[in-house]
Amino acid sequence: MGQTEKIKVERLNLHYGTNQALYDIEMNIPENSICALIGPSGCGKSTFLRTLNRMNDLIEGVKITGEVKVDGRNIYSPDTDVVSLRKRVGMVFQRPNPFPMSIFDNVAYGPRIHGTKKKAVLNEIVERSLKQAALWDEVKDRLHKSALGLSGGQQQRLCIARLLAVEPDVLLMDEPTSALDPISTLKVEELTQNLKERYTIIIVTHNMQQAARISDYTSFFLNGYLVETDKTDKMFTAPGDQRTEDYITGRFG
Amino acid sequence: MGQTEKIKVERLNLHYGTNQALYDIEMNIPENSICALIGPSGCGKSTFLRTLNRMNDLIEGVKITGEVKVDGRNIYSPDTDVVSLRKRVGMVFQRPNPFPMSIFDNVAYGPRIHGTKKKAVLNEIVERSLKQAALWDEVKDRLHKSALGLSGGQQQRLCIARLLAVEPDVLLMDEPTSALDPISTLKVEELTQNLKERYTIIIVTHNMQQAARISDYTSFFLNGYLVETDKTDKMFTAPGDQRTEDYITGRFG
Amino acid sequence: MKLSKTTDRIATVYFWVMGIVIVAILAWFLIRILGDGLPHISWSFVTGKPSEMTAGGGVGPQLFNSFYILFLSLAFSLPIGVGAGIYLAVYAKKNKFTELVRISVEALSSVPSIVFGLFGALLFVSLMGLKFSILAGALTLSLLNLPVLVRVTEEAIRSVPESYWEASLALGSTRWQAIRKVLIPASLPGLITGITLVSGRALGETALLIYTAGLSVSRTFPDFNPLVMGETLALHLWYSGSSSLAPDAKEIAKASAALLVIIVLVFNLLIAIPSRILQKRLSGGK
Amino acid sequence: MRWLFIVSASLVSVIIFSIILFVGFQGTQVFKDVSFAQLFLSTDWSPLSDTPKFGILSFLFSTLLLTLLSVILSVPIALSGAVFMAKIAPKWMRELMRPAADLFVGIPSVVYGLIGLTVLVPFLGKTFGGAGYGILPAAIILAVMILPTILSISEDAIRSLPGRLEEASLALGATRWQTIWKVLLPAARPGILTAIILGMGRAIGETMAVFMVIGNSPKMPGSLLDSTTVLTTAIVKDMGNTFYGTAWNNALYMMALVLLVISMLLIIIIRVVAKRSELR
Amino acid sequence: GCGGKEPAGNAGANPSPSPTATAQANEPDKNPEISGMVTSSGSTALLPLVKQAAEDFMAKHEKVTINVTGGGSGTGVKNVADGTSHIGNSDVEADEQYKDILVDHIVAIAPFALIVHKDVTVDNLTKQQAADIYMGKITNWKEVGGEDKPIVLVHRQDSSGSRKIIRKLILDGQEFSKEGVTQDSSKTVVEAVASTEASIGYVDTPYLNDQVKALKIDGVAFSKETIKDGTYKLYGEEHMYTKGQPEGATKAFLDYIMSDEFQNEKVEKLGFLPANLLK
Ligand SMILES: Nc1ncnc2c1ncn2[C@@H]1O[C@H](COP(=O)(O)OP(=O)(O)OP(=O)(O)O)[C@@H](O)[C@H]1O
Ligand SMILES: Nc1ncnc2c1ncn2[C@@H]1O[C@H](COP(=O)(O)OP(=O)(O)OP(=O)(O)O)[C@@H](O)[C@H]1O
Ligand SMILES: [Mg+2]
Ligand SMILES: [Mg+2]
Ligand SMILES: O=P([O-])([O-])[O-]
Repeated sequence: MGQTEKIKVERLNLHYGTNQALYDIEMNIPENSICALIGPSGCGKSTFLRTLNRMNDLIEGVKITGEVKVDGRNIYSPDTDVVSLRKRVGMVFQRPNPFPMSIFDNVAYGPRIHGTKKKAVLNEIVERSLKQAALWDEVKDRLHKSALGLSGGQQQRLCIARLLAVEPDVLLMDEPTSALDPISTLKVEELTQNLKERYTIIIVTHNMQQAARISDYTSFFLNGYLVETDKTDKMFTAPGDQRTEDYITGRFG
Repeated sequence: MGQTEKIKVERLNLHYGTNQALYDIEMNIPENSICALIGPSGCGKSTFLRTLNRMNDLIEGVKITGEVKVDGRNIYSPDTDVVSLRKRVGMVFQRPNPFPMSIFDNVAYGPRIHGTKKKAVLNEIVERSLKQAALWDEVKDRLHKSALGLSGGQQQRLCIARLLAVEPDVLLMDEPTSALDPISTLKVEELTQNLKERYTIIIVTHNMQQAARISDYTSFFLNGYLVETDKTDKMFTAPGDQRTEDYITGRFG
Repeated sequence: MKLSKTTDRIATVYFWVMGIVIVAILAWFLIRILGDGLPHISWSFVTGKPSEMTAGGGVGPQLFNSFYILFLSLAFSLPIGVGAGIYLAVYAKKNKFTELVRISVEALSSVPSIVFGLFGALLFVSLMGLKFSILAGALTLSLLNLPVLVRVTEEAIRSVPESYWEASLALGSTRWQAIRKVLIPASLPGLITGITLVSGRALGETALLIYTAGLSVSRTFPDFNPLVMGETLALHLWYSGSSSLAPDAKEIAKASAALLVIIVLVFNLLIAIPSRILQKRLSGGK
Repeated sequence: MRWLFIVSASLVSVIIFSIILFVGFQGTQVFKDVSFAQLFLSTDWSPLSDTPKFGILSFLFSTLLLTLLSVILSVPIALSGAVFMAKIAPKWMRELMRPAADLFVGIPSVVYGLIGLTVLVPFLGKTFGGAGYGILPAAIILAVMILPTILSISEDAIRSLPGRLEEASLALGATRWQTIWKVLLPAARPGILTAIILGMGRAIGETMAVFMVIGNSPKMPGSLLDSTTVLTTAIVKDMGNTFYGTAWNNALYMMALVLLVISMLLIIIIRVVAKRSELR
Repeated sequence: GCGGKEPAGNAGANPSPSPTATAQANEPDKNPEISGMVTSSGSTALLPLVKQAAEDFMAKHEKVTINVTGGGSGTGVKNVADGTSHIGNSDVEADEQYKDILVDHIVAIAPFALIVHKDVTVDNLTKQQAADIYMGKITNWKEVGGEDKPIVLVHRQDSSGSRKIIRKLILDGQEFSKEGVTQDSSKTVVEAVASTEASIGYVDTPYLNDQVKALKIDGVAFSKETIKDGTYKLYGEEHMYTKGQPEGATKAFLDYIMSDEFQNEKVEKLGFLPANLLK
């Protein structure tokens, strides 16, 4: 497992207008590891995830203080290039959001905007990405049909494929498997295991088993606070905080 | 457990334009039971569910043959009142879809359109429904704020509350918990247990554990075919079909 | 990579320039119209009676007629326009009839107002015997409004997410209930924009009204009788600019133009404010 | 309830058909006096000569040219403005532009015409020589007139796109421009087309403003700054003063019919194009 | 407000000799309380005069409403023929097809003037020069003694009464040049001539103003006297048509327009000349 710190979060606070959604978050995420974010609905997991590639910039009225360092550089410093940040720190969303274009064009979108023009190269990227996302077999005959005709689960895998096509450093995944069946889920989980050799992955999940299965580190959020972060093994066997234990064992809500 | 047949499906075929999505489905669902529909992504679970209250009528180019009998009457016969059918056979969707109005108005929407005017009665219905959906505590102070301000999980529970408020006979749930955290999920699962005393519930889920935990019957779909239906106990211990076993144990995809 | 960033920067600058160009064009027109007209606007101009030969005529009755005709024309066109828009957005299956309606709407939207005027003159003024009257003008005007209202309604309703529609029907609502309680409220901001657009255009219409509403104003003011002639403000502006022999006709034309702009402005504000509040409420901002 | 909507929708069709019937009936009377070929293939319009000539080819040509030119002038600006308002402008600027655009739909065309006549025409005359009347000033005035319509409807279309599309694109490291160009504009295409159709409809049908600046000579324009006539102004200038039932008057109705047919053809063309691009 | 004077009804009912209403029912209508609605439509050039008359007349007769609208001479004649309005205003004679059913009332004389942009140095044109200019044979001001500038023609539309009169009186029935600019009302002609360098146009004299310069024709400037003595020949007649002989309020209204009171005061003030000037 990687030792270098890929992401370092310091005293991060976030307000939606007057509502504070994150309080003084501190977190380190080592390179080439998978970090799972767990916690009850509305606790701020998605919000936190979105601060890591500045997707919250898009929402009006969001105020952020503190630092998020990726590769040692604060992404909230004024000289940050948000676009290349987002290329390095890619994201899969809770709800599938394919573009209203063909399946092929969806996957080729990223490479194209980053300058890949050659048809052969694109073909290859699209095929590889779709295979990685365990979608290739289902769509290989309809690559040029609209992506909106896919089922929810297929759409989500398409979004993953689309992200993989730009080969980011860090993958942010917001419940990427919540719309997938177990088999696809399994494939995606396997995929994350393969990817972590090269990538750093942060994944939000509601599924304790999933967190336990795939992640190296787990962070538990509650009401906008980061209660604790630890090695996943430790977290699920001997959590340091009573609230974590209560949550993991399903004792409160 | 109820003995009378609540829903009886006969030789049901469904086409989206020229693509057939359901093939010769035959199924019986007894009253006051919970039936889980499982199967890989894109196998037709959602499609099937939507035939039970004719939600597929809304999609252009859908052709349906065969019969679906609710309480012994074919809902696809020409004299069916689709509106009152949908009041009796309610539905919760895969993606939360609250109306762009206040939380209160969302829940009161159903009772209102069905003729309940009295403020006091509405108040009571709203409170009861929100409590049943395990959402009351979180929203009781902001009932008159927009429902769109809720988190995904909260929104889905709101949709369940909204459905419960019209007190249908049959509840169709399309992965109602896929956006919920474990605690809310647990509550909704408990809720389904309570509800089945009065209601018949058909639930699509990707979660084998969930199917095993809450349902009386399980139906396994594959590529638009209903492979088998059986008592859940039996299904998960000694499935009749090899494909079912392979699927449940995660052996194929 | 570098290139795309440069492109982005250039694009941003370009969009800003375009935005500013548009604002500049609009502002230039506004300043010109208001600057020319405002000096002549006074209380007696706004409320007074027109005068043919002497200077100092007002536009009180014309102002009243403008609103009266607008009101009547909306009363006719709104139900039909919104109805047809809803039909297209909600009920219409892909069939010949729908296609026909759609093409009709588009065709109607490109009918020159002079043709409406001729048609209205034949149908309402002559055949229906309404003579030159406020009513004939309003009916003809509503034909002009219709296509825009249909399009805007359809567009507004279509932009409401499908899921609202599904949710409502799944609760056992009739289509009509879903439309009335969910779709229309959710599409109200769009609808209101459409109505403002239509109103603005209707207030400024001339060619069509010359043949239907006439160029006289009633002796009493305000006169709610829809069967009398009713010159509107825009008509008076046209008349002052092309035929009137009043010594201050030019000033009256300019002042009428400014007044019209002010009215449309006020109209926009009056409508825009509640619609903005509405939009906020719908989108979940507190 | 449903039938009420159907009745409303039918009514729209009934209205347009009555108009076409009315205009068509009156217009086809012209063939009693004038041959089809003379009407459509000749540019000689001399209604008062001893052997009256009713050739409308030049009006037809100028109408198409004027409409095209005004759309070409207006659409890029309007679309850029729409994108600007929907995605780039700070809130206050947007809140300013929106009502301003709506406001301009309400300015009577006579006012546009007057400004065109007293400002634009002399300016063009001075700059390019000649009198300054012609298709160019008319197109500029029309472009300004239809700008707010196209602007506000396209802005609505862009704005009403689900936010997840934008998110998805940005999260892939696309720049804002790439997101706009490759995702938002294509996704908003139906709405934008509507906007252009409506704008074009207004441009084809506009009379008063065009009248004052186009010159209205009944001949083919030699250049964009040469006096010429379009169908609407040809109709309006003589409709009120010619006697009902005369060949001249009927020819005017014929032009109205032609106008209707042209706009319908344009609409159909656009629909076909739109449908084809949607399939891709 | 509109303060109508009771006895004034007499003035309106006063039988005044109408020069052209051939079969005038001369029976004096003694009823002072006429009532009803009169609609008049047609020529835009005549509009101000009719509107003014309506304003005055309604002030005198509380119970009468006079509705006036434009639409053009052709529309006016059609409207009066098919009963849509009581009076049809026209600045040209009605078409043959209407001759039998309509009764003509000539209510005023409208002189015309050739006008030019203020910077044009020419002050006078012969009739022949004017004709050549408008037929496109002369295209530069220097050919008629002005500066070296191409002439911009400003026309009225083909169907306009003004244009017909110029065609008849200046061009002797020949064709206008197709070059130049066409405007659809006298006021916009003035507007166009004022804003277009080296332009020439023609308008009814009520619309003359100091933005433009009126030319002399064959050395004669327009005035009431030059028209009366026949040296200034550029004028037309304004017609108001009724379907059959006018009755009731319509008749009273037309009578008022023909009355000395209106003819002598208002008509001239508006820039027209009294109908009986040449009699
Ligand atoms: N755009 C927004 N504007 C205002 N408040 C927001 C916004 N998005 C989220 N919130 C609020 O911030 C809090 C955290 O929301 P967030 O979506 O991050 O929760 P979550 O842990 O991802 O929940 P879930 O598991 O349901 O997705 C919630 O209370 C939510 O209501
Ligand atoms: N509106 C539609 N038009 C055309 N095809 C559709 C439509 N909806 C679904 N399909 C197709 O029908 C098949 C069944 O889809 P369905 O949504 O029922 O699957 P599902 O089992 O619910 O999948 P998931 O678990 O991903 O939700 C899929 O192949 C899908 O692509
Ligand atoms: Mg979340
Ligand atoms: Mg599904
Ligand atoms: O009075 P006109 O016929 O020239 O408009």
